[in-house]
This record gives sequence, C-alpha cells and structure tokens, in this order.
Amino acid sequence: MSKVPNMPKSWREETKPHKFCPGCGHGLILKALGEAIDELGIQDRVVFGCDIGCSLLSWDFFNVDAVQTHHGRTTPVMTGIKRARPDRICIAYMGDGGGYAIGSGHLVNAAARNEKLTVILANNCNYGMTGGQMAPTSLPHMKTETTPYGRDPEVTGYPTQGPEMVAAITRESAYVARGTVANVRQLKNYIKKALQNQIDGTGFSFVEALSGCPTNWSTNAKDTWAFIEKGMTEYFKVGEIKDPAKKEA
Amino acid sequence: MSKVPNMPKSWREETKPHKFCPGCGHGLILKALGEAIDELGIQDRVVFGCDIGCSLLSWDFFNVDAVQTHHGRTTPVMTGIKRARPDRICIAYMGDGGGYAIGSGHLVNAAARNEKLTVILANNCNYGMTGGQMAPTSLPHMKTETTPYGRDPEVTGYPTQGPEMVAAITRESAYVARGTVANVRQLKNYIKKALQNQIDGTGFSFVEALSGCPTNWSTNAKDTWAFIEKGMTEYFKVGEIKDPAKKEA
Amino acid sequence: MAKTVKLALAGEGGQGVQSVAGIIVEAAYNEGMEALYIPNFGVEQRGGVSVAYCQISDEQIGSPKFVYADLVIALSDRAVRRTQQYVNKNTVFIYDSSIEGVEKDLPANAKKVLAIPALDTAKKELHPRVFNVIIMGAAIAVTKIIEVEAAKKALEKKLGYKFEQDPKLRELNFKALERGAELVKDLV
Amino acid sequence: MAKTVKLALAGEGGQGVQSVAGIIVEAAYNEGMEALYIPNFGVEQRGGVSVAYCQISDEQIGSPKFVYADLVIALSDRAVRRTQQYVNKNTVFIYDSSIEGVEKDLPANAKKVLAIPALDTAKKELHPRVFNVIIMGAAIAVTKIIEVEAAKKALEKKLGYKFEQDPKLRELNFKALERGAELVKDLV
Amino acid sequence: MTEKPIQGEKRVFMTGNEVVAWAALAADVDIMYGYPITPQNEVMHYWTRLSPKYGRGFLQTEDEISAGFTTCGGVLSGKRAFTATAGPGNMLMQESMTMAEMMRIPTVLVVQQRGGPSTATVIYSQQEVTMTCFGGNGEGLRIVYSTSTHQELFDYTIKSFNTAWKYRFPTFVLGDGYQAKMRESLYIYDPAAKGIVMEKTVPYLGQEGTPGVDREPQHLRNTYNTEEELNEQVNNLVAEYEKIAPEVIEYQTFNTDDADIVIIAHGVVTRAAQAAVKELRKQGVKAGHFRPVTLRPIAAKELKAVAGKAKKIIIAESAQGQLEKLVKDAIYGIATPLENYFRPGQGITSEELVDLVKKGM
Amino acid sequence: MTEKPIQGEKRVFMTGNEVVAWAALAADVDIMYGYPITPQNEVMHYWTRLSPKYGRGFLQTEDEISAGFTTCGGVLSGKRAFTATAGPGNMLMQESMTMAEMMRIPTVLVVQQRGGPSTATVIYSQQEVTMTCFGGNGEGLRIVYSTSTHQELFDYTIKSFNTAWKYRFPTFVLGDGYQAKMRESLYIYDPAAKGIVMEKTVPYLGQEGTPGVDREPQHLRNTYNTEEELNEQVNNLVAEYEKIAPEVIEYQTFNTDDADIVIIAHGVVTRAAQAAVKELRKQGVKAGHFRPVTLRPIAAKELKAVAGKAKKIIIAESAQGQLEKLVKDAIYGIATPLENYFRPGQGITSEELVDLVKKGM
Amino acid sequence: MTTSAYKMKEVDTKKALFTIFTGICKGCGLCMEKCPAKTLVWSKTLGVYGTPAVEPKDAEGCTGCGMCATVCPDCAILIERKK
Amino acid sequence: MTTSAYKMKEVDTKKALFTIFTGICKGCGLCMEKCPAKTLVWSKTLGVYGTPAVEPKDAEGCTGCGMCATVCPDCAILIERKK
Ligand SMILES: Cc1ncc(C[n+]2csc(CCOP(=O)(O)OP(=O)(O)O)c2C)c(N)n1
Ligand SMILES: Cc1ncc(C[n+]2csc(CCOP(=O)(O)OP(=O)(O)O)c2C)c(N)n1
Ligand code: SF4
Ligand code: SF4
Ligand code: SF4
Ligand code: SF4
Ligand code: SF4
Ligand code: SF4
Ligand SMILES: [Mg+2]
Ligand SMILES: [Mg+2]
Repeated sequence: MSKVPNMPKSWREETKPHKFCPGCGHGLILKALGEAIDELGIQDRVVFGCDIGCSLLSWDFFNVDAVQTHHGRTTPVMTGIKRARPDRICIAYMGDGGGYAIGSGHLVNAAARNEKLTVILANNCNYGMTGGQMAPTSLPHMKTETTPYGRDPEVTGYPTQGPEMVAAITRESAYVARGTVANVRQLKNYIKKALQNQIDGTGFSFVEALSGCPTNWSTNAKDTWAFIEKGMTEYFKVGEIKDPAKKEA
Repeated sequence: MSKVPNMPKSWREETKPHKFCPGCGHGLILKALGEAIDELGIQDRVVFGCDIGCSLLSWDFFNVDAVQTHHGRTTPVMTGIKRARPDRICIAYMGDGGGYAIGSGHLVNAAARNEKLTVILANNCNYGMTGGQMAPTSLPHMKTETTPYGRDPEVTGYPTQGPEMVAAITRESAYVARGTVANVRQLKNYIKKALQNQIDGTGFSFVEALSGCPTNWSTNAKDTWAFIEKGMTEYFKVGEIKDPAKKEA
Repeated sequence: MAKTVKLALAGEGGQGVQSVAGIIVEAAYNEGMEALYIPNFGVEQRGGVSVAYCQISDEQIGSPKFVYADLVIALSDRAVRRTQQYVNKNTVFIYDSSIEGVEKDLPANAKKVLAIPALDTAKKELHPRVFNVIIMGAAIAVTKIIEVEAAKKALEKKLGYKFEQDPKLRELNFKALERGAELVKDLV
Repeated sequence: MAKTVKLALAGEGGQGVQSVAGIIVEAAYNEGMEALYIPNFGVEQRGGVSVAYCQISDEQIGSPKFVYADLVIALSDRAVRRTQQYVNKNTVFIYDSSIEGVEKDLPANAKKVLAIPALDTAKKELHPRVFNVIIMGAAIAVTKIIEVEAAKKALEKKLGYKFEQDPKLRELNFKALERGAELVKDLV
Repeated sequence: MTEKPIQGEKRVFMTGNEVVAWAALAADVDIMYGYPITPQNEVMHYWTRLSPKYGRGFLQTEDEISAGFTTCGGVLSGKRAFTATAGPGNMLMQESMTMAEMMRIPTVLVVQQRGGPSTATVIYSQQEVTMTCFGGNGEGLRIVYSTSTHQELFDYTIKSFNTAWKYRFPTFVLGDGYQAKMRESLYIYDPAAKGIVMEKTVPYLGQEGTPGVDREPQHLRNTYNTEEELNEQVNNLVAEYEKIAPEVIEYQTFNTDDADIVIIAHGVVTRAAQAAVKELRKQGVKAGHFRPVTLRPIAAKELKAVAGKAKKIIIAESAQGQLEKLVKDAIYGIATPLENYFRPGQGITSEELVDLVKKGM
Repeated sequence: MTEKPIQGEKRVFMTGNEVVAWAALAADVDIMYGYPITPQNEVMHYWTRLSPKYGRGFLQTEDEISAGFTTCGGVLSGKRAFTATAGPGNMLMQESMTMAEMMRIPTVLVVQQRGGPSTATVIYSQQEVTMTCFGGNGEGLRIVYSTSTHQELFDYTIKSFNTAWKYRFPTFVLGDGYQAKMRESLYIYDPAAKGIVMEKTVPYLGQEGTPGVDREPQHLRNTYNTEEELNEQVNNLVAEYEKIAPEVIEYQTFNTDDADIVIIAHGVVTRAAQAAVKELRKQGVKAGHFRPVTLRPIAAKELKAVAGKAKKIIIAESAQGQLEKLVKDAIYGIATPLENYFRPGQGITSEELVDLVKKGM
Repeated sequence: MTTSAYKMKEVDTKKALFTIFTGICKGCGLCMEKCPAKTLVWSKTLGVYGTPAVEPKDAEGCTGCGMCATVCPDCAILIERKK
Repeated sequence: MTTSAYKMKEVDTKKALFTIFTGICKGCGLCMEKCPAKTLVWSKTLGVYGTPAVEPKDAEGCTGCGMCATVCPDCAILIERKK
C-alpha cells in the first residue's frame, strides 16, 4: 500500500479529491467535522444531511450514511430522522443561504423546540453554488451578483447575526458558537462540543463557521484569508455564545 | 342620529360587532391599533394586511385599505407593497402561529433587512382559528389540542421569545416591544412608536401583544385575565426591547 | 322506515344544535341504523350560524349533504334565513316562536311551517339549559327516527355521569324530551 | 456555407473553452450569421468537464443542442471521454497531443481523429495563456465558419482594452490564432 | 410491546379524522409529523391522545414544508411515518413529495381536501386532484387512493402504508372535508385479524455497522449533473412505476355492463353517483357508474372499455374538470359524448345527478 | 423621467436571461422581486445592473415563497412587478399564484424550466408544464406562454405584462434552461416604437383619499365562509376565464394543411419540430407541426381540427407526457393514433424526430 | 358614510352616564372583572349573541373611571362622566 | 475498503518529510499563505486540476510545524516530523 494522506478516518477516500473548488472553506469545515467525528468515535452512529448549496457536494464525502436534501430543508429532514431514531447522531450541514434565508424558519423553530440535533452552517457571505448572489450574511458594500454596486445596508440591511439569533431563542441547554476556518482546531473543538451536546441529549447545537469562497469572491489565497480574518470577523464575532457545559457562557 | 359607541375613528362601524369571539384579545389589539392610527393621523396612508389565523377576521375591520393574505405570508405581501409604494404605511397583522411558526422565516428576514414595515403579532399561546393546537408560544404544561397531556418542554421546547429573537437580528434602527391587552394604553403607545419608526423611515418595527383566547383556553373572564397577567407574563416580559428614539434601550 | 330521513338543525353558536344532532345520530346508530352527521363549519364559525346535517336510514347513506331536508329546525332569525334553501314541498319547517321579525323569511313552499314555544317552555317550565333537549324531543317525534326510549338511553349514555351526581337532572332532561314531543303533537 | 456547423469544445474548468466559444459565436454574429451558443452547466461545475456547444449557420438555428458535431475539440482526458457521444462518421475529432492515457477512449467512428500539440506550442512558442486562442484558430480553420480576419476583429473587440495597454499581447494573440490554424492544416 | 390498539374487529361511529388516527395506529405507524389545518386537525388531535398509550411518536412542525420533509426523514430512518394535511398545506408538501418521488421514499400523506384556490374555504372540495396526482416539478410518480366512506378511509389508510413500502412510491389517501368531519359507522380492526400483513420497513439510513468498515455507506441524493444522467434516472422511475401500475390500480363499476349513460365520479361523489344509478335504474334508465379508486395510476383500460360502449358519459366532480382531465387522458381515442357536472368546492347529491340525467334524455 | 432603456429597435446577441431583463425594462416594469436559482439567476444579475439606471426597484427575498408574495404585494399596490424562477422555486411560488388566481392579481412570472422532479438538474427540461398550468389547489386560471426563441422571449415577456393587466389573471412566460443560458441573436426594441401600448396599471390598494370618508375602503380577501359562496366565486372566475380565452389563445401551424403526420411540440422543442418537418418534406414525407404558444388556455379547436385530419400524431416533449395530457384534454373525441417521444429533462433534436417519423413509416 | 345604529341601553349613575351598546356587547365579562368598583353585573337585556349584556348594579358604585370601556374588545361601553 | 493511491511527491527537509499528494492538491495556495516560515512555493509538478502544486523551496525553511497541512482543505499535505 502506498502512503496515504492524513485525512480524518471518517472521510471517504474514494471520493477525494472532493468536489469543492480550490481553496474552498467547505473542505476545512468538513475536515474539522471529520476529526470531531473521529475523536468522539461516533462514525457508526452519525447520519449526515447536506443542503442544496455547495454543501450538496458533500453528499458522498464521509464514510457515514448521508442524504442530500433540498435547499433549506436539511434541518427538517434531519429533525425527522432524529425524532424517529433518537439513537442516531444527526448532523445538518448547510450554507448561509440555506440556513438563514430559505431555511431560517426551520432553523429557528428547531432551535426553539430544542431539537437534539447539530446544525453546522458555512457562512461564506454569498450564495456560492448559484454563482455569488447576495446572502443574508453579505457584508455591507460587498459586491455580489445581485448587489453589483455593493450591498447597501440602508436598502437590504446588515449581515444576519445567525448564532446570536439562535442564542436568543434557545435556553441554557443549547450549544451555540461561531468558529472560523482560519482556526480549524478551535472550530473542531466547537463542533465536538456541539456534537457532545447532542450525544448527551442536552439539546440543540449550532455552529456557524466563517468560510471562504474564493471562486465567487474572486480572491487569491492571500485575499481569501484577509477577507475571512479581517472583513468577516469585523461583523461576525468568533467565539462560544452558549455552552451548557459552562454555567451560562 | 342616534348615540354612537366610542370606537376609534379608523374602525369601520358597518362591520361591527366584529367577528371575533366574546372576550377575544384581537379586539383589544385592534382597538389600540385603531387609536394609534387616529392619533397619528395616517388613516389615508395605511395599508393593512392580515394573516390566516383569527387575524383574518379583521380583513374588513378598518376604514383603511386592507388585504387578507395566506397563513404566514402577510409579512412578504406587505413588504412587497412597501417596497413598491414607500409612501404607504404598511401594517402586517398576524398571530403567533403565523408569525413564529410558518412565517418565521419571513419575519426574521424582514427584520434583518430592516424593512420599513410594522408587524403586530397577537400572542395567544395557541392556534386560535384552527381550534386550539399548540403554538410556538404555548406555555409549558399547557394543554392544547395537540398537547392533550400538557406541553412538555423537554419534548417541544419552551415558548418562543419572539421580540427577543427579532431584537437579536436587528440593529439600533429597529423598534421592538412586547405589550399586553391587559394594558391597552401602553400597548397603544408601543404601536404608535412602532408606526412612527416606519413613518420616519427609520426601520423595522415589531410589537408582540399578549392576547387572550377565551374560546380555546376555555376560560371565563376572570381566568382569561389571570392567564394573560400571570401565566403569560411569567414567560413573556412586557416592555420595550429596542427603541431607536432612546439611545439603545 | 323505508327511506332516509334528512334533518337540518340550525342555530346560533351557543344554542347547542351540534350536540343535539350528535345525540340523535348516536342514538340511531346504537339502534342499529345507519346514521350520518356532518356539522357545518366555516372560517368564521365564531360569529356564524351553526348548521347540523343529519341523515338516518336503514341502508348505507349516499352523499353526506342533501338538497332538501325532511325536517328543518331553526332556532334564530339568522338560522331561519340560512335554512330556507333546504326546504321543498316535503319539508316540515319548525322554528322557535320567540324569534321575532322573520315572518317574511319563513318558507312559503314547505309542507308545513310550525312555530313551537321551545325556549319559552324551557325557561318557564324547566330550565333554559335543556332548551336543546326539547328541540331533540320535537325532532324525534316528527321524524320518528327512534323511540323516545332510545333517545333516553342516548341521553343517559352522554350525560349519565352528571345524572349520577344529580338525579334531578335526569328527570329534567327526560321531561324536556317529552315536552318537546308534545309541542309538535299536532304534526304527528 | 450551406448547412449549420456544429461545434463541441470541451475541457477542464480553467482551460477557457467557454470564452473561446463565446468569441467564435460573437465573431460569426458580427459577420451577420446566425449563431447559437450554449454552455453546459451542471451542479458540480467546479470539478466537472466544461462543454461549449456552438452552432453557426446562414439560417435560423433549430434545436440548441445537437446529437452529432461536425467538429469536436477535447482538451483533457475527461473531456475526451465525455465528448465521444457527439461523434459520428462526419465528425472531425481533435484533441491535444499532451493528453495521456486516452488511446482506447478515442472515437473509432470519426471522420478523422487528430492530435495537435496546442498546449506544447503555447508553452514553448507563445505563452500558456493563449492556449485557448490556438484552439480557436484551429476550430476556425477546420470549420471555415469565419475568416481569420473576422476572428481577429472579435479578439480585438474582446481584448482591445488589454491590447491598448500592451500591444505585444495583440501580437501574441494573433500569432496564436494563426498557429492554431497551421496545426490543423493537414485537415484543411 | 404494548398491547394492540384494536383487538379483532369492532363497529364504531366516529368522524373520518378519528378513523384515520385509528387506522394509523392499527397499521403500526411509528410516528406522525404534522401541522394544523382545517379540516384535517382532528387526525392530529386523536393521534396525540391515542399514540402515547402505544409508544408512538408525534411532532408538530413549524409548517407543512417541514411536516413533509420531517416525514421524509422519519421514513428514511426506517420508520413507518405519515402526515396529513389539506389545501394550502398540501401545496406546501409538494416540495417534499417530489423529493420522495425522486428518492423512492415511501411516505404516506392523508389529504382532506378543502375549497380552493388559495385559502378559499375550510370545508370541502375535490379540487386537490391534479395537485395530489401530479404536484410539483415532476411526473406524478405516486399512488393516490380516493376514498368515499369511513370504512374505506380506514381500509386504505392501512393499505397505503403497505403500498408505499412495497412499491416505494409516495402514497396518498385522498379524502375531503366531508369525510374528515362527518360521523358514520364502520368497522375498525386489527389488520392481523383480517390476515393483512404489514410490509416490513427498513432503514435507508442508519443501519448497523460502521460505514466504510463493516459495510458501504448509504449516500442518497436527488441531484444529477447531466441531462443524460437525469433522463436515465427518470426513465427508470417511470419504467418501474409503469411496471407496478397494473398491480396497484383499483376501480369499481356499478351497472356498467349495459349502461347507456355512465357517470364517472370519484371519492365521496361516488356515493351520490351510486344512489343516482340505483334510482335511475328504478325509473328504467340504463345508467351506470364507473369509479376510479386509484386516481393515479388510473384504470385506463377498464374505463375506456366502459366509456367506449356508453352513449354518453357524465363526469361529476366537486372541481372544475380535474377528474375530467384524468379521464380524457385515460380514454383517448373514443368519441362518446361527454357531459360535465362541475361543482368546484361544493357537494353533489344523487338528486342533482338524477335530474341531470333525465334532463339530458 | 429617465430616458428609455431602448431607443427604437436594435439587433443584439445575448443570453435569454439577459433578454428577459431587457424586456422587463422595456415594458416599464417598476420592480422585480426574486430569489436566486439556476438557470434563472442572470435575469436578476442583469436587472440589478440595469434597473438602477432607470429608477426601477429590486428586492432579493429570503425564498421563493416570499418572492411570489412580495410580487403579489407589489402588484396590489398598483405597480408593474414580476419575478422569475425555476424548478423547486416554481413549486414554492404556486402558493402565491393561487392567491393571485383567487384575487385576480396580475402577476407575471418568468419560468426557466430545469430538470425534475426534486432538485434534479439545473440544466433544462419541459417538466414544469403541468405545474405552471395548474399548480396549487386551484383550477389553473392562468395564462401560460411557452416561448422558443430569444425573439419570442423578448416579445412575450413584454406582452405578458399587458396580458396580465388586461385580463387580470396571473401570467407566465415559460422558458427553459436552454433559452436561459444560450446566446443567439434577436431584435430588442422600445414597445412604443412598434406601436405597443403598455396597459395602464392601477392600485388595488392605496389609492388617494381617506377610506370611509372620501371613498369606500378596499377590503380584499381570499377566504370564503360557505360552499355556496366559494362555488359562486370560482364559477365567476371560470366564466371570466373562458370568456377571454379565445382572445388569449395563440398557436402556430407548419405544413399542417395536408399533413399525414403531425408533430405536436411546444417551447424550444418546436425548433426541432420545425426543422424536422422541413427535412421530412424535402424527403417527400407529408409531415406537419402544430405548436401551441399558449399552453393555458390552449387552442383546442384548432388543434383538434389538425389532429383529426392527420393519420398519426407525434407528441414530442422533454417531459413524461405533460404536453400529452394537455393535448388529449383538448382533442377528446378523435381517434388519430398517437405516438409519444418523451425525453424528460433532455433536449430533443430534429435528427431524432426525423428518424422517429421514418422508422414509423 | 353610514353609521349603523346599534341597540343600546343607558344607565344613569351618580358620576357618569353609562351606555351599553347591547347590539355589540358579546357578554364576555372582561369589563366586569376589570371594574375597580366591582359594580358591573349581568343585565337582563341580552347582547348581540343572545347572552346577557352588562350594566352597573345601581347608581352608586360607578366612579366613571372608564376602565370598563377601555378593556371592552368590542367598544360596547360608553362612559360619559358628569362634571 | 479500498484506498485510492494518490499521486504524490516527497520533499525531504531538515526538520520534516514533506509529502504533497499532487493527486488531490488543487493549487489553491492557502497553505503557502499560512506557512509561518514562508517556505512554500509553486511546484513544477501539477496538481489534480493541472495547476501547480506546492512544495518547500528548499530543505532549510520548513520547521515541520504542520500549519500547511492543517489549513489545506483537501488534506493534500502530510508532514512527518523528524525527531
Ligand atoms: C427552492 C430552491 N430555491 C433556490 C434554489 C437554488 N439554489 C441552489 S444553491 C442556492 C444558494 C446556496 O447558497 P448557500 O446556502 O449560502 O450555500 P453555498 O453555496 O454558499 O455554500 C440556491 C439559491 C434551489 N435549489 N431550490
Ligand atoms: C399553509 C397553511 N397551513 C395551515 C393553515 C391552517 N391555519 C389556519 S389559521 C392557523 C393557525 C393560526 O394561529 P395563529 O397564527 O396563532 O393565529 P390565531 O388564530 O391564534 O390568532 C392555521 C394553522 C393554513 N390556512 N394554511
Ligand atoms: S463556489 Fe465557493 S463555496 Fe462553492 S465550492 Fe466553490 S469556493 Fe466553495
Ligand atoms: S378563537 Fe380565540 S383568538 Fe380566535 S377569535 Fe376566538 S377567542 Fe379570539
Ligand atoms: S367587555 Fe364589552 S363585550 Fe364584554 S361584556 Fe363587557 S361590554 Fe360586553
Ligand atoms: S366606569 Fe369604572 S367604575 Fe364605572 S363601571 Fe366602568 S369600570 Fe366600573
Ligand atoms: S492548501 Fe492544499 S490544495 Fe491548496 S495549494 Fe496547498 S496543498 Fe494544494
Ligand atoms: S510544516 Fe510549517 S514550516 Fe513546513 S511548510 Fe508547512 S507550514 Fe511551512
Ligand atoms: Mg453561502
Ligand atoms: Mg395564536
């Protein structure tokens, strides 16, 4: 056997290289997730659901059972599974469009009902799959395909604060955090804690990950990092917002 | 001419008695709204939209132009009007089911986009129109038609904190408050401030009103008041949450 | 009984027409007949007239709704107006004599139109609460769907737990049933 | 030109087949011909093979897609495999000679199969960036849709603003166009 | 195991919504997902009262989109799951039902039709036929039972789970507001007591073993990259659907053998049609009635045979030609004159049908 | 007023999505509401680039449900408003379109069909025909133009606003992913330069004056209380629709006068059919082609006349019989043998049709 | 615009003229509960749904505070304070 | 389960054995930007999309810190530190 790359054990090598663009943040989030699954030893129990949006490209990403659903509907599909099979660890993976726009009603209601589910959301400030339109998370003055002259916050508002919104409708039993692909280890830890919250049956868990979309941002590697680490973090505060493990984070 | 009741000027007498049940809170909210419209002198500019839910019974309630929409869709219909006709004062009136369940995605996104719109939501802890099922706002242990043994917060979560959620995704320009039919004058003032926020073009405005549903609660007048003033206010804090007029409320 | 008996009961929200209808069909069912009962329900059920459509037959029953009823009972002015449409030349139309201002709304084509003092009887002789049981007695007597005994059994089944606590209630209800039948004895 | 010329260009995401196709049809349109160009696009466009379907004609063009092309140009191994389906006995099939391991995937039924050293020529003689212009030259030469001059005009229109800044670029591109034509001269 | 909800068989008198809840219990349904809408509400009301006694689950979702997709999730996890809705809710569930069609997810959806279009009324209609048979951006690869009595509501609700799991196409029980709200008698039973064996359910996702180690992972999708790939997938689905159609099709005929006039009706309107035919025969009119029980797939061959022999066809429905379209599609090629009796959103009685036939003679 | 987006007429070479954006500009559209979905995205991309220059509005909503209902809102307020979508988005817009049907709201919706069912592909199909013609819980009281070239996309997008506002039924321009994404030449123009007068729009809500004082208030609803009330409302809508249908219907025939074999196709497939007929005629085959331009209402009488005379009908569509159902509904009563060429989600070429015809001879 | 004439009943109390519009009173009782003087009782006169309307039990208790009118969801009460 | 054998290239540096799996490297350059030693450069060897892969410019700079491997979205780098 030849030398093998250091992929998370739960990744499915047969489907690599994966289908994401060069430098796409989805790969990093799924690496963090893969490592979290490995470290928690739950590969045999995970059911993974991905949205429409670039997350769909992860439908055959892991060596876990997986289902690719409709745009915005991953939360209800995974809720349905969890309610019917509470022994499974259900992960709903989606983009900011899927989670904060079309699927926002599902997200806030799953959170409010305290579904024992883990939602991981890739925030890349745009609709990647459809070619770079404005997302609820697009930064002020950011040029996208539907804000060609820059997003005007007077007209379309400021970037959606997802975890903060989820935190506002959940109680202490929910885990809510915002990580970033610029800090994969921290992101992995957030995801682990989120999954642990589900494993323990404590409650809903939600991790937003700041992610890169070099294709639609038209950025080279340097600018990609800069956009994530400066542009985005100015609006999106990285950190844990709710953690049942701590007495009120 | 015979003596006439002291209805708000903007109410339409021809359609009174209105269609709500005896003792229904909707009547009180619409009284507060009617008075607010009168006091602001905007009857000629208001466009009123009501949801499906008992709010639909207000489709011919006022002497203002009005449209009765679909369940949960009043926010987008009124958004569409406001975007096309910014000179109109648009009011979206709905129940807690329409606003926090099926229409929650519309609500949070209209709020996030800072639509110059006023949403008034009647929180009566249940689905009134359809005969008393659980709503996102149903109280823990409350018996409803779909929680016949009492709402178990372990299974279906705690009551949705709507204004708090809206506050979490809006900025300083939004007006957010929770009033109650137990204090109609205060409620009227909240609604006036909400409308003023729209009139001034400042931003989104949202008022939740704690409301009574004696029919589905099976309460007499005394218990109706008790439910609103004790049961509900234990979970739902009355007051202003965001007020652009004040420097950060 | 040869054919299907069709019955429309209409009144205001609080007048209990749906529960009367429910007890009648349940009684018929218990007697081994086929019964079909469909409550009307609209969006504005709160403020609207409430109509109960019942059919009782020896055989399987056809469409749930019917064009014309054998018996219509209307308990309010609005109910009188609403139920005109179910009346043809074979219909007996009964309304409460306390209803005012409906003279010109009464069906002209009915087999028989009869005003009965059900509300009055309830208030004066019995108790306002058994108003609807009087109506039930009248309905049964006119249609002869079931025997009074069967109706009593059905009442017993429905309200037995209350009767246990207060046997006078039983008496009151049974009395109401009989008085209802008497009010329409001219027709029978 | 009597009939509609059908052209399928296929390559990897970064190889610029869509822009070549775009310039070709634009040139034909500018020359007064009817042109129809449809890019293929899938969900997995990022990782997938990119195919451009072009038709150029004197008359209005029928269906946007076609079963068989007159000319297929494939620029990667996956593109070779993907485009086999558009080949029949009237098709000229061109692929880059640097592609390895496709011997048994080359169409057996084509009118002519030709490997051209476009990539090599670009790298060695010109610049890797004009690889796709070489391909354009080849396509034009084989199909004779438009004159080289018309192609140059189209390039000028598209890249004129860049040429202004760096006139050497113009030369490079025009050169590439001509070299492309030369590479297929055996066919012409 | 808790005891069976129904022992053997018994006669009862209840509303149709209650019937559905009992049928689902009897059919060993594991979980219901739902969202309130009139006239379907009491299915949930009864289910929430009864199901906890038998260890079954329930989830009230935030809307019908979610109810449809959670149902898909429940089924994917290998459970017998269903939902119920009406009108605007049925519309919203079409999205999930197209996913179920594409991925062969054996969902069961009970529809109690109400008036349309839009919010319309909460009462009754047969205006959800086209939507239930073909809704969404697909080809209508689904099975639709149109019931007419409480007995059938019970029978077909049970059957729908077996149909769904046997053939793996989304299956619909198409009732209406009358059936939902009216009370009549029927027999409810334990399927086993009737020799009905419930189809085994199996998890699409979440079987035992570590994927990639003990077994291949399940990777399900509904998205394809090329036209050819999709075309092949749809062709396979269609072929499979057409293969099973003959097994699935159900219909009834009443005096059609020698009928000059054939009334075609489905659902609750068949009751009026049956009664009308009886009455007309009494009066010496050679009337007959054809009733498709499955609206999708429909008994085209049988219908065509009956319709071809008749002198006149009457299509009676509480909609504006939704059944008519199904019928015309099924019987293309014959020229029997066709008369319509469309009453969108309104009930139809045997008296009206008798009058109609006689007026036309 | 800002200057006109297009002066007179000019020849251009662009994608169909760009064409739609230009047409909407030329038609004096006030505002577009939309949500991204492939293959429709570039309609919005072009609109957001061009519209600010001419003072027109745009709103990107949170989903297609919202896009549909905001469009209703915009139109209710008296503005010329539209939206565009595809596939799953089209499904979600059916809810608002049923409200538009019930309330006679003249919405315009441009559909660029993609593969189905479910997410399927983002490429192309004709699988949204049934949904676009009849979607939702209603009776399909809408007008659907199926376009086949960029020229038509431009012409009918402009026309759709006039049709909608003149007749007050929701109006659809049914394109597809090919038309959306391909580039070809066409003439774009200022409608006035062609003598086209844009219908005046009027506010349903928000006219001048204080309601109850200066004028009656507008109280619009879509909910009714009784079966009778709704039935009357639907009957009125249907009657109105049937009255205007003859004015609205459009179709084209190609060599049908003496045709033995008639190919029926719509939308982009008509291009293949036209070419096939040309080719077949060259080869001496008496082939013809009938193309419904409006799929709803459809030119039933004309189609029946043509089909009745033919020896054989071929229905060609990139779907599994969606056009076929419309056709069979329209031509009931004739018995001309019918052959199908269904390619769900896949393009159809003239070569295939020529082969098919010749194989069948 | 037309003004509907609702059925009504006036009760003259010391501090205020109390008018109950029985044509719109639904007999919900919300006013009774909120009357600080606890002076409201069920009336013999029926409201619009045939259930009892309300009225002050006598001319004494009513302070004319207007609370009953404020909390009436149907605007069925009119309080005219005497000065 | 099968393991795909990816094309790869090893570069031996002082502190670590640097392996680039060119069969999965997409040439995005994220690793280069994050390398604290700024030692990564474009390689002559092409990655999976025909664009250049990366490699350490020489045997000196690499500290074996592993940052490049951590930030690679494709897991295309393997760092084996020498002890
Ligand atoms: C109902 C519906 N609407 C729209 C689409 C088109 N669509 C596909 S992906 C996408 C946006 C994806 O954006 P996001 O969720 O942010 O994911 P990303 O691609 O950015 O990772 C949209 C709008 C769809 N498939 N279905
Ligand atoms: C899409 C859709 N789903 C469900 C319904 C049924 N429905 C009508 S009103 C209502 C609930 C109303 O509750 P809420 O919004 O709280 O208003 P309330 O009646 O309590 O004032 C529901 C579920 C509908 N009309 N449309
Ligand atoms: S488009 Fe953006 S989000 Fe999608 S795969 Fe490419 S880089 Fe990643
Ligand atoms: S059901 Fe409840 S909310 Fe609806 S009108 Fe009656 S009291 Fe009010
Ligand atoms: S609150 Fe109003 S409606 Fe209710 S009882 Fe008092 S006066 Fe009547
Ligand atoms: S005015 Fe005040 S004191 Fe008088 S009845 Fe009303 S609430 Fe009571
Ligand atoms: S980060 Fe990974 S894929 Fe990107 S260039 Fe570096 S090694 Fe290659
Ligand atoms: S291991 Fe560290 S020093 Fe070496 S190349 Fe990678 S990031 Fe640079
Ligand atoms: Mg995104
Ligand atoms: Mg409510």
